[in-house]
Amino acid sequence: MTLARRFILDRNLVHRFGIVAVLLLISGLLAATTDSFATASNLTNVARQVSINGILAVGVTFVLLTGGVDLSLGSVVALSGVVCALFAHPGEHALLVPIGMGLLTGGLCGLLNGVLVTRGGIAPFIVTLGMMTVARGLALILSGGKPVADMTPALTDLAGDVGPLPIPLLCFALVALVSWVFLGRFRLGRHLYAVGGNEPAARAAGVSVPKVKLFAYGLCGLLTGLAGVVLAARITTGQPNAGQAYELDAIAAVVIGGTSLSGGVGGVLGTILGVLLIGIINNGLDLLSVSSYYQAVIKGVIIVGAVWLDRRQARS
Amino acid sequence: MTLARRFILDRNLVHRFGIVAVLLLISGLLAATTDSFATASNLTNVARQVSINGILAVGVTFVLLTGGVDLSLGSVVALSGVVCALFAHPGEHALLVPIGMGLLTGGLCGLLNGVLVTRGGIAPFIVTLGMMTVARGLALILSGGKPVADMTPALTDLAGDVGPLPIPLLCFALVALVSWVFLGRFRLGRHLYAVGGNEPAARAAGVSVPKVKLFAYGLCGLLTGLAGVVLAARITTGQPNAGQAYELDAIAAVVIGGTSLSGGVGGVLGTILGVLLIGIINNGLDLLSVSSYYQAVIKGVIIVGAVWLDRRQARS
Amino acid sequence: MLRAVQLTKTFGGLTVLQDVSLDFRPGEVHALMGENGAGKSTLMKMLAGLHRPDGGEIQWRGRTVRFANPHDALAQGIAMVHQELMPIPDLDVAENLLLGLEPVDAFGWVDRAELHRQARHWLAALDTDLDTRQPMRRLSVAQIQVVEIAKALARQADVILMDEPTAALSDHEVAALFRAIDGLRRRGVAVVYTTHKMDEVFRLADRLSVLRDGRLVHTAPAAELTPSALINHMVGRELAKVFPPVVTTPGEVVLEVRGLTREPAYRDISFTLRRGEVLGLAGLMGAGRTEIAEALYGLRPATAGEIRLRDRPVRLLSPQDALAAGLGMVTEDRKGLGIIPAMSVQHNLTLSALARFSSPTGIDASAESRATAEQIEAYAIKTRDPGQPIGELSGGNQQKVLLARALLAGPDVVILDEPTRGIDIGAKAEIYALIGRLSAAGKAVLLISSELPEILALTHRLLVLRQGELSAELDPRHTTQEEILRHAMPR
Amino acid sequence: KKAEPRKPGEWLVGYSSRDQSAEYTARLGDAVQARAKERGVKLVFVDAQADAQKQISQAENFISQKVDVIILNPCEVEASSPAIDRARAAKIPVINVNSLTKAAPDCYVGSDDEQAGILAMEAIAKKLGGQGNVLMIHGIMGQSAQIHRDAGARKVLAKYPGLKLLDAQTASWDRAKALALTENWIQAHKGKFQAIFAHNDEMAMGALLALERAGLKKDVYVIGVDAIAQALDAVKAGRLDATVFQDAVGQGRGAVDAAILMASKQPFEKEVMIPFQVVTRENVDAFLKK
Ligand SMILES: Nc1ncnc2c1ncn2[C@@H]1O[C@H](COP(=O)(O)OP(=O)(O)OP(=O)(O)O)[C@@H](O)[C@H]1O
Ligand SMILES: Nc1ncnc2c1ncn2[C@@H]1O[C@H](COP(=O)(O)OP(=O)(O)OP(=O)(O)O)[C@@H](O)[C@H]1O
Ligand SMILES: [Mg+2]
Ligand SMILES: [Mg+2]
Repeated sequence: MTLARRFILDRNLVHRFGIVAVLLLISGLLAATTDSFATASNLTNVARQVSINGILAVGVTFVLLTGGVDLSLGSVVALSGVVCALFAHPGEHALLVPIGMGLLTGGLCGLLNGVLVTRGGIAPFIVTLGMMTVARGLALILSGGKPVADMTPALTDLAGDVGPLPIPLLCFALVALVSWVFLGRFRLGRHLYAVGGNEPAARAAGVSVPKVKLFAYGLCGLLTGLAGVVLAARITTGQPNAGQAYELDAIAAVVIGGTSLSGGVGGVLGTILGVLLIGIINNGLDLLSVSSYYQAVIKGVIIVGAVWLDRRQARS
Repeated sequence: MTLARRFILDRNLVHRFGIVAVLLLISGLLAATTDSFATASNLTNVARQVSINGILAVGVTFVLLTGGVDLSLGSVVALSGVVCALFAHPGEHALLVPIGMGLLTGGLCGLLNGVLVTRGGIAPFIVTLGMMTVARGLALILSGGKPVADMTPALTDLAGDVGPLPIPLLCFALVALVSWVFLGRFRLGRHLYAVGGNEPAARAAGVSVPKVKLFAYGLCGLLTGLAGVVLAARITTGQPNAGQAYELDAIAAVVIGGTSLSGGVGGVLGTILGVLLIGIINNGLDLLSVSSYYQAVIKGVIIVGAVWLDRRQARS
Repeated sequence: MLRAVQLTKTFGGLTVLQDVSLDFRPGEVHALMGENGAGKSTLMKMLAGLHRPDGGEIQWRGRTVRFANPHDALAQGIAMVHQELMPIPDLDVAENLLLGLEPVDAFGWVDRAELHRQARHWLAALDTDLDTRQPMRRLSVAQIQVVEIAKALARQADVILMDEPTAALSDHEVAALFRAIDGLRRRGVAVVYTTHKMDEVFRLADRLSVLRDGRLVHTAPAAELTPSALINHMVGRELAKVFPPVVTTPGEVVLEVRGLTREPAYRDISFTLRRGEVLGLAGLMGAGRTEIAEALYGLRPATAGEIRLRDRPVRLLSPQDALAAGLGMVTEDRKGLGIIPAMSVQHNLTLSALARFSSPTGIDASAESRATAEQIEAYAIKTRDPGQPIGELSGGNQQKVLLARALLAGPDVVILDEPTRGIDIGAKAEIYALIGRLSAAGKAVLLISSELPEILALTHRLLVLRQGELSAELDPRHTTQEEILRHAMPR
Repeated sequence: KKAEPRKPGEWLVGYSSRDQSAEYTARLGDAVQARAKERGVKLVFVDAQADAQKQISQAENFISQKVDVIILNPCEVEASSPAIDRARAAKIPVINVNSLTKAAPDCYVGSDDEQAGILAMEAIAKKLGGQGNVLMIHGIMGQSAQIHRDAGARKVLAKYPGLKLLDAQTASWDRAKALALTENWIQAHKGKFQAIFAHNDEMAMGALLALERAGLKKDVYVIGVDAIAQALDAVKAGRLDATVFQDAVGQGRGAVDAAILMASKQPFEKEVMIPFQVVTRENVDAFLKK
């Protein structure tokens, strides 16, 4: 019942069917044209590959809902990864230290973004663009421009599986579930929509706009840090130049999922669909061994086409 | 007189002084700390180096004023450059053919963006993100993934100087001047502000919103094509992987200049200031041979700081 | 000359207008009446090309026309003053007023001097004098409304549709507007007019048409209708006496204001407000009423002066502080400072009182929807379901939701800034009754209204504001509209 | 720091790095800086961040800074050429380090990227006995290193009819992308491929991880280019089969030394070739010392 109501109140789900259709269509095509797509091992594979973008996308959903944007995702992923790796040399610290430091780094970057946006009154685009270059620079400085290697297996194993399920996927799933419940069921979540929907009105209704925004950017940063840790574990190094343009894939996933860039509309469920769509396209095109050149073209066309279909039937 | 009035009417200039201050401050510092910054030859360098970003920034100003965004600048620069180069082999075509084809390519990409945004009703972010990957793919396909070399000197000379002035600078200056007059003095220009400021209101007042947007994206594309041609001339090749992330520098320049990403506020004068600020930072940090890692950090901090100062005294 | 034939419109399965046929004649002021949500705006929007009819057709000078967008309608000579204000905040007044009509010189350049000259001309026609060079965002709601009307006049259309044009105006501008309308009538312009103010209808209208629940229930020459008959058609029942008697006697002081100042809007404002008391604040547009209210509610804090609640000085720097201190407000600017359009009616309604439904385990969804259902019932809010985006509701129904929001938070002091703006008389009666109940319940009410009869009937005491200064305190039982205006007029 | 008048013997040299955020070129940059310090040369060190346009700008800046010699670590073959033309027009000698440009510099210190491709593919051919299926992971498409390493590899493939290129995709020099790409290849071509050639070690490490996690490493020969520290360790540990060493330190020293000869108008070699070498478990220790 509550679940049902949540679905209804999650305004964007009502017209996410367009994306679902495209998703099913493409999956069907891939299952038909390749003998490897529909295999369990490949689906685990896809799951593993979407996890990082998934965590980022859920995080940035909060920011986009307030009507903001975060371009610093990719660089902060790299920075958190490097920091994590620096503390992850075997036998130096307990496993929690590198993880904690990675999350902390991300969280602090996010909070700083939030402070500059709320107290400083600077456009999120500029703030996070600045953070994008600053974080990248810091990652390069801390790592001396070279990958930070020699990470303890205890950490790199976190990229592995428990039973059939990849641990990164579990992180993504957990993050998504919690965020979904939070946005739908909690006061602060509701306030996020209010701020994004009409900021002055939200303020007039007694919502503390700065608090809400600070929370959104901080949480987004924290999740970016998590993504950084997961990435470092996955590639067993802290790469100062990792995560290039990750923000674009993440934001694309969110917008494909029906969250409006002007804020106030959308939610996590749509974001998950967007993440899956992008992940399946990437996986499928590789399976079909389409030339990299054409991959770019096809990917672009599918994404725009999907959103177009979706919006069209949303209107009708 | 008219000039004076323009300055007053260019709403954003009234509070662009923050940026001007930062600009003067930094220039002063550089003149004091290096013996090469304040030289004629170096200032010509700066002028030459800001031209391409300048042309892009002016173009995207139109789009941002309508409340849209264009992420495809960088890829379209590459695509137009490649197309231009393909027609620029010595003795094949008249000089105007490669130039025309470059502009045409950019213009078409822009128009397509516009059509998808207006007719398709798709978020500009998604449309232009799609165009970003599609154009990149096309550039690689057309060039076979290899730089298109062997361009006629007649064209590459266009990157040179006439008298003391670099030709790219002249292009930028001309584009900026025309755009400035257009935005301030022509109906279509004013309607751009109306659409960006309150779209339903503009529509209700009988402004043809699709026409206005189509114009903005088309013009932006055309100027992107121009930037592509200038770049190809400058690097004497059509480089399929050129222009990476150029859109960010361009949009940053515009926003630094006080144009709001939500549209309706801003203008070309501010954009020029933004372009100069970014250009001088890049040039200065290289002159001081600051490590590129720290450059990233410093650049980010200066940009955010400048905007912060600017907005602060704008509020007071 | 303009004829609506069997017009029908449905939104999301809900039919909001059904088989409405009307014709509008040159030189005739045709008043559209009806309760909130009756379909008046929808009908006008179809005539103005904002909505496409789902059934029926529009005939213009005998020919059937289809308007793809307002541009087409304007081209045919049909202009509209919209119920919701639509300023373009960062363009100046003149550019807003003449948007799409900018005078251009030989080179196609906009002729600024001419632009501002024309703008001043049209504003003068409404007996208003504004600096046409200031950006629209600086204007008060009332001033924006005037510009919107001038905008329509400037179109020099053959048909002008006016959707509650006086909602935000005070008497001075209203009078000017009426003179302008008489002028239009003489020039053979067809005027379609919507309002919830009875007196206006009978002052203006040649013909009256009444919509109820999307159907045309009556149309006749104004002369043939009495106010009570009209109300009858609108509401479908006899209305009880509109104004409830002022019964309660005020208790001890809850709110005390001393020397409140915020140049240039207002200065040295001092007054007290007692438990159970309804205090009126009257004044002309731009007198500073809203700004005082906004200062009390923490929206735009004053620069000097003291606010005391229950004998304790309080610093109210944000609406949050105000709500926490037991102060609630319904703002005058419904669209800008009121609704959150994309949010559902339920979420809008409970926004200020969410804390009450929240627990560590989250919001109690069932309690929330129960409360919402009650409020929708209590205020007779017309909505498809609590999940409908409030932006889709009719203006009046949006206003009711906002009232419910403010009161659901359970404040002791309630500030109502133009609470009945754009509300039908049925609902007005409800709100008047509500104000009565509030004071009976011991709440203190500060009522700002430009409708003097309302203020006179509902308040215990009456403050008059002139250009940001208190010019008089009057006893509503022994004063007249004329006296109020005398104190309000700038001198 | 108001630049003091240049003392004779203390030369001012401009160095434009292709991309300091890529490990190999970063190490090259370090070598240049180290050598410049040793020889007491003042260095203006800038980073083109893989943008040829920026690199030309930096050459222009060097000219207005009146450097004595320019050392260019070119981004692109053609696109970086104008930088050289500008410098020569300003009568400033130019040294190319690490890769070539269309416009001939006064001196070239480095190696031929095509060689890297040839060596790597030859090693694969040798290992597979000229029979088998190969996968190739490209760098960023259109960049000179990617183009030439690809060209070299294909030359060798042409020589061995038995050697088939199953698929080639880009991973943009990026380890994570190469990892995902290889994971997908494992799904698509499981058991059908015997070797992977990655255009750099970063991507080779990514491929390696994917194979190891799928338990397929033993069936697949993996080789990269650059011999970055981690790759050498992996070779030493017997995880990575081989990498193609290019000598960052050698190139850096060579370039600076040549610059000093030029600046002091002494004779210098027009071309200092520092050849690539294949690093395998056998000879890895020699390289680990460097
Ligand atoms: N865009 C929309 N989507 C869905 N429903 C709508 C939309 N616009 C109006 N409605 C519904 O149509 C009905 C009529 O609305 P309308 O605005 O015409 O009423 P009205 O007569 O103007 O009321 P008021 O006097 O309050 O302005 C209302 O029930 C409203 O909820
Ligand atoms: N957002 C604003 N920015 C600047 N000035 C404003 C703003 N809102 C109102 N003002 C100015 O403050 C003065 C008081 O405006 P206010 O809206 O309080 O008048 P009012 O008495 O409430 O009349 P009404 O509510 O009928 O418009 C007016 O001169 C108005 O122009
Ligand atoms: Mg209405
Ligand atoms: Mg008011």
